[in-house]
Amino acid sequence: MSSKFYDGQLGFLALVNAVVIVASLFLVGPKFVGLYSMQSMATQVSELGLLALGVMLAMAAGRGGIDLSGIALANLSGVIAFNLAPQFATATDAPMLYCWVFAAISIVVGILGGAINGTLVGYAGLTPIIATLGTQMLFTGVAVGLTGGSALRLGYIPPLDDFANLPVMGVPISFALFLGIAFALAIVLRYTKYGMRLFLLGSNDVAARYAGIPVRRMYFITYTIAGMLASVAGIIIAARTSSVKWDYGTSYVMVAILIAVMAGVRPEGGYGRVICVVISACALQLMSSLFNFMHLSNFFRDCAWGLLLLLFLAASKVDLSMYLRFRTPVRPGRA
Amino acid sequence: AADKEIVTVVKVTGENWFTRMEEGVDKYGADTDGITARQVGPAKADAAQQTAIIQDLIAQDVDAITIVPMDPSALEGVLRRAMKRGIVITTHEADNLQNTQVDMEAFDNHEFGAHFAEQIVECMGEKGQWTSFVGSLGSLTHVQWADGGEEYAAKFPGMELVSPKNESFNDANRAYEIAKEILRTYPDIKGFQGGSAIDVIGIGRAVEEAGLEDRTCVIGLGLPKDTGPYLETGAVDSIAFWDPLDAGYVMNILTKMTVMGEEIKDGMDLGVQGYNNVKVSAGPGEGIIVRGQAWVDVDAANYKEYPF
Amino acid sequence: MAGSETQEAQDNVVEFPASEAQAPFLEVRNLHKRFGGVHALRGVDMKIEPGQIYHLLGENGCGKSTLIKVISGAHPQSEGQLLIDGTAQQEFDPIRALAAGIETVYQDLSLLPNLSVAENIGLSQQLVQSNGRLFRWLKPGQLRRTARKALEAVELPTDAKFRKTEVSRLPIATRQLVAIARAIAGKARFVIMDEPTTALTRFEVENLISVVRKLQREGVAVLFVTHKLDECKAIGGRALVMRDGEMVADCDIGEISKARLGFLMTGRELEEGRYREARAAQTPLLEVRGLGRRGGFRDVDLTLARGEILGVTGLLDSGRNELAKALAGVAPADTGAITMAGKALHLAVPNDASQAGIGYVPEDRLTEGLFLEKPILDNTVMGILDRLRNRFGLLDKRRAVEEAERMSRELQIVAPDVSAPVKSLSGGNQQRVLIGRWLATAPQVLILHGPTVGVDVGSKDTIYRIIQAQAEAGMGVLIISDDLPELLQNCDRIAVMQKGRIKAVVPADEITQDRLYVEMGASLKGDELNASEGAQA
Amino acid sequence: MTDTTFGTASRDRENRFTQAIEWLARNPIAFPVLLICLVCLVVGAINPSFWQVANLFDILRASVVRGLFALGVLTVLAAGGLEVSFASIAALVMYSVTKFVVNYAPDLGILPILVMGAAGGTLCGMLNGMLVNWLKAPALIVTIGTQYAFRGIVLTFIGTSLFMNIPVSMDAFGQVNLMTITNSSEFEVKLPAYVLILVVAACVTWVILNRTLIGRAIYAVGGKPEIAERLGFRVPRVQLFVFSFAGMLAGIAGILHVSANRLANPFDLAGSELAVIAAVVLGGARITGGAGTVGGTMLGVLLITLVNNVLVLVGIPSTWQTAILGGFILFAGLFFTLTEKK
Ligand SMILES: Nc1ncnc2c1ncn2[C@@H]1O[C@H](COP(=O)(O)OP(=O)(O)OP(=O)(O)O)[C@@H](O)[C@H]1O
Ligand SMILES: Nc1ncnc2c1ncn2[C@@H]1O[C@H](COP(=O)(O)OP(=O)(O)OP(=O)(O)O)[C@@H](O)[C@H]1O
Ligand SMILES: [Mg+2]
Ligand SMILES: [Mg+2]
Repeated sequence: MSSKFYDGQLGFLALVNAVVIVASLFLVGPKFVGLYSMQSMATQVSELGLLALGVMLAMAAGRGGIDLSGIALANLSGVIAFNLAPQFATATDAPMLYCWVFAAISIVVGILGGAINGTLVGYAGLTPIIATLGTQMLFTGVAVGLTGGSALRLGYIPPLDDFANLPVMGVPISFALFLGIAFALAIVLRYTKYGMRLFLLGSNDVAARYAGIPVRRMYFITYTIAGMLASVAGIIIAARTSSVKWDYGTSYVMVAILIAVMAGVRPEGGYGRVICVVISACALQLMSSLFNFMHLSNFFRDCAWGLLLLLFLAASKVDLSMYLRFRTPVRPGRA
Repeated sequence: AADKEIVTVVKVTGENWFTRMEEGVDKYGADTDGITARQVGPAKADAAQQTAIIQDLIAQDVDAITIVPMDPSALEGVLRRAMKRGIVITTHEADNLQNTQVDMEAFDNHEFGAHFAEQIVECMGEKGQWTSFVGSLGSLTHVQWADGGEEYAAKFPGMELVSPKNESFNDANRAYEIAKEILRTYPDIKGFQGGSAIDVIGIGRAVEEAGLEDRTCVIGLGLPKDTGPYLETGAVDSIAFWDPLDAGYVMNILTKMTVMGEEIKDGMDLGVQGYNNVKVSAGPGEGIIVRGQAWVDVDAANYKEYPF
Repeated sequence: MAGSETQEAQDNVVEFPASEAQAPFLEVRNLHKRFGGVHALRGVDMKIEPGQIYHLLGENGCGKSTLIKVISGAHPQSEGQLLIDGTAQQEFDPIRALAAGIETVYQDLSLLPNLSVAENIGLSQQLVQSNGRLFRWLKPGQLRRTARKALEAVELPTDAKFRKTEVSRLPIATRQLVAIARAIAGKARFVIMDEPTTALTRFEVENLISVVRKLQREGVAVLFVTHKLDECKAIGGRALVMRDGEMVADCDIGEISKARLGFLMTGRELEEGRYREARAAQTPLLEVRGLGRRGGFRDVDLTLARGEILGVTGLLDSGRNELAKALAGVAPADTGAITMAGKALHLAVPNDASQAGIGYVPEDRLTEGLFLEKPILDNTVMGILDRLRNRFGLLDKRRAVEEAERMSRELQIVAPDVSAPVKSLSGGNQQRVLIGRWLATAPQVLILHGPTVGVDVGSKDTIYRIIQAQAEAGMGVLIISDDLPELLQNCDRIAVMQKGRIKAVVPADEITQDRLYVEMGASLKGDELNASEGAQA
Repeated sequence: MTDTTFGTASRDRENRFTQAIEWLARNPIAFPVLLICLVCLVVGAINPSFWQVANLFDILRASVVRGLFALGVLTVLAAGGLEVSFASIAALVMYSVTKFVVNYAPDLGILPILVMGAAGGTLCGMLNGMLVNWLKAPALIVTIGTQYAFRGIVLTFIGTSLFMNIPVSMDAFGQVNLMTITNSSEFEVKLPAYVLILVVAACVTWVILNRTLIGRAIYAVGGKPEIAERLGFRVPRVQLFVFSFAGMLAGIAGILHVSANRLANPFDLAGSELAVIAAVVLGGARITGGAGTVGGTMLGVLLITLVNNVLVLVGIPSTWQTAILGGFILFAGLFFTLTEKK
């Protein structure tokens, strides 16, 4: 709970963003930083960012924490919401109500799915990799089973479509929601008992138990929140594509981990900052879009992502803050 | 004036089918003054990645986007926004898509399916068990072929359709595994109708391994070079396809006409074999559907004439 | 490589037979070892002669284990020389140490839990034979023979079933014997045993000593690391005394008094450090009746009064550690009752204990107590987060910092500021942070499990002061420790455990260290032991 | 009187239960065996046509590539790491080697091709090993990175198009059969010879793990790396070895995949990672390292292949496969956690 807002990682990520934007001006021209282009990137970044936040939570909780089931749960929550929502409202008669019902069901599914992960990791004591690997297959499998493998169309539902794409005062609603959630999560992690205990737990789970932290409940809550974040991502994906399918964004598992590692979240647990994840997700989106603008092959992008992940792992071995710290307030004297 | 930029977005980059299509797109770009044409596509057949690419294209303010959708329903939203920004949208293999100005189909999909079934029925001697494959149930055209085939074969009481519309997910190995399963479950099966372009490869391999080349009839969409070895052994009896090169070329012709505001009329000749007398009908949305008669039948005798 | 060096060295022996100039088997000169900021060894000199028995003595954390880890190649030294048979060693590593005949039984036993007994005993030998190269066939015959011979020597079963048992399935005492068996399995010239008898019964200890005598007759040097002075005296040999990373004495153990040894080890008189008068028990606070846990302890009755410091001691397998963990809710008891100020407690998880006002400072500070990466701030205020809410229900960071600063002032924690990570502190300061965390929560009972393990002398004193001041203020304190001087200095009463039961509870001012050793069943002074057992019967 | 009898009986039962758990903890291989029996009995009861040699042949054939991958994953897992880049390595190696041979040495025999595949895989694996040593990050995260890098490399720089004209020797090798049975409905079922490669690889892995020093070192490092290091096992070398070995198996698997399918498609194999890890875990290897047997792993592979192949026979649509596998993994995870806690 170090009270400093600015740290080396944050500065580094901001720098990466700035470099990409400046580079884009030279490489593809000002169109890249135009309003529409920015809005388009903002709508794309939300779902990835939410999944990355889930990965960050799981990693920060330690004990080899990782959440491989995020995107599977996002898709599953969309699929189940699609199947159940018509029981309560029809899209043609009451589109607004339908959307709320859809969102509510998704989130309930997300929370339930997350709770399954949380129970397995917290109460049953499974290694997070095994638990989330199993649930990833389970969630995916159920989504495939329920849909027979094909996409389910929502059709054009104006409120849902607006949610995914409509900018309010220049900011797409889905992006604003992402920022709102990130902000709330940041507050929770920084200024609540849960948040502070989470990072302590991640840095040493044995000591956490000895110190009287309810370790099992902490894991349960953490994975449940991750599940909920995934379901919000699921809603955004459903809104953006007007359909739900079991295999949307299969590449997101890796990209979410990449974002988290880039954001300085330690895979061993105990450290991670929401703002860094948000900025890191933005950096990744900027690069991804820049590659598209530059007509670079998408395979090259995969390759670049892999190398970038390795690069950031290497960078975390070198103390970057030394070079990036503009000024560190050294408080005089001692306690 | 600056060149108009038409970008073709395909399901996935790298597959032979779309590599051939890219040749058509490039050829059109080279043939036509005032147009730059290029093709892009995701690294993985993933609807989300395709959407992301289209979104970035919209941000780039290209003049027109022509799309072979991975999953048409996933694109409605993004395409509507593109059209709102004045970008011309045309599509291929998506005659159910609402937010498009022109959808180009190489032929009537039901007729194409019926054409397969016709050959199968004849080859099987009008009786026995048969089955059909699709890339995925989400691939509308594949489903239409399967339906078209089913309707045609229903006219023959001896024909028994078993386990219809198996999904291969555009994966030859998966098609192979399913074909083996089917052979085991229905030992007397005689006919296979392929869906995606690689289904026949998988089915052909399963048939060949079981030593059933002569007893079975395998017919479906396929590319000559890929399917060649199985056509030789008779494991695959015949394939049909439309030339993706021509399709890419024609898609761009139609797109350019739309960009220039030219009217596309029923019975027009687009100057490409198979598209000399296109049929125009209203689509499910505002747009129109343009159909050619561009399929090509290929068997062991003539597959070498097509170098792709 | 290492083999040929040994060969050369043996040639030397032939050239200069039995002269004064003959190099000792092993010599270290001006050895330094630093772990980051920790200066664990500060210029150690030592000689080891063949056929001699050594006892390495010193307080907790003075660097004994570090020294033997350097000697056995597990850690590279930061500075200084290490000579074997007079030859300086370059790039010394475990393989070379083993090849030179240095065998070590580490404090943590260093057994591979998922391998079998036979493999644990015999693999090192094959590794040495291949000079550390791994692309070699396993020699099952050799493995079997080696294991059987070594197991026989320490009187463990030698049958195939036992040899194939995974080590993780063995009880701790058996593991210790397996570790010893490994050390004597090879062609050892120098066997090091880091506190080898903590988990052993008297019978096993005697057996071990006869093994050592046999080794000695074969010209093998043996070094014990131990805290049990009586045991050393019974065995005989030379005493090597360390203090704060330095070697302060090398003398015959028979000719030096225990008081003198104690002074050499600690640098102070033992009676120091009592800052308050022992007093008779008053209002009972924590009461334990018939407490038991399978495989740990049973029928434990204890009463801790307000303002009392109660010590609990015993051998490693006496159940003292398990009792501490049960009272902290870490490994709950399965029978018996615990009441706090008359109210029954159910302690299933540590959280229950802390809710009930029981604080627990665990034995292993680094892995069980502290969040090393995290600042002092988080480590100290984590227990009182509920008290630090502002009116929005969120954490008030400023007050948290104030609290932490107040605590570190009170406990005299030396650090630049409270945002310094705990891993950057010295052991004594780390321990004070940990104690401070619990003091902040104002617990009714504080359980201190080995409160000064690995803490330097100066810090010990401060910690004792803090503990005694808290007791003075009415807190009930329970110290679980095998550091007898520590118990004698701090406690009002001392409970001695043996084989899972409380054997005796004695007032601290009525007992001596010797007497305590006897009560624990650790002494080797046969007569006294028999006498006390007779008294029991 | 009744009370006491009851008491003893229940204690006996409890004892027997504890004993059963203990026994299973010592013999984790029983887990896949039980599940396989269960699946076979259920499927066989519902659809007797399950009991035919053809099915066995098919399952064996379909197990080969997955089995080779699983042996590699097992080795890495035993040493305490988790490797997910094997499918990308296989794709990279199979596609580049096949393309190279087709273009420059179309008449090359199968043996040199296999050697090239193995060598290429070993190189990639070695890279993994060095990165894991050097970056000191969890192997899972490192290999996620290399997974994408390898895949990106083959698709960006080597090619994307599927081709059928694979070298003659590879095609022929894929067609060599050990045994051909013509079954009741007059079609042939063949047991391909490349199944033998899996058998050989399994034996070699078994020998390495159980009969060599490096094998013991692998388990030692997987159990307690700090202690293994202190005892003289060189941890970096062990890591380098296991990743290289896994890479080599992946390379060979890639070549077999091309030979068996008679086409080279760089998009193949991606996405098969989870099923392989699932197989190893079902076979009783601990995800945290230090345990796992070749026998168990092979049974795990069989189990997965069985589930993939036979569900249609009992009328469960193949779309539910993934869900069932997920359920199995969670079941296995719970089961092993339970036995370990005892
Ligand atoms: N790996 C390490 N990293 C940092 N500090 C260490 C490490 N190992 C030992 N130390 C420190 O070095 C000092 C000497 O420790 P060592 O274990 O050698 O003590 P010891 O004399 O064996 O104590 P004990 O009697 O408790 O076993 C201690 O302060 C300890 O905390
Ligand atoms: N048990 C221990 N664990 C880790 N490091 C230790 C330990 N004991 C001492 N050290 C380290 O050794 C160094 C020197 O130890 P010393 O005992 O002189 O400590 P110090 O700085 O005087 O502080 P204090 O008196 O509070 O221990 C210290 O800087 C400290 O970091
Ligand atoms: Mg035929
Ligand atoms: Mg020690």
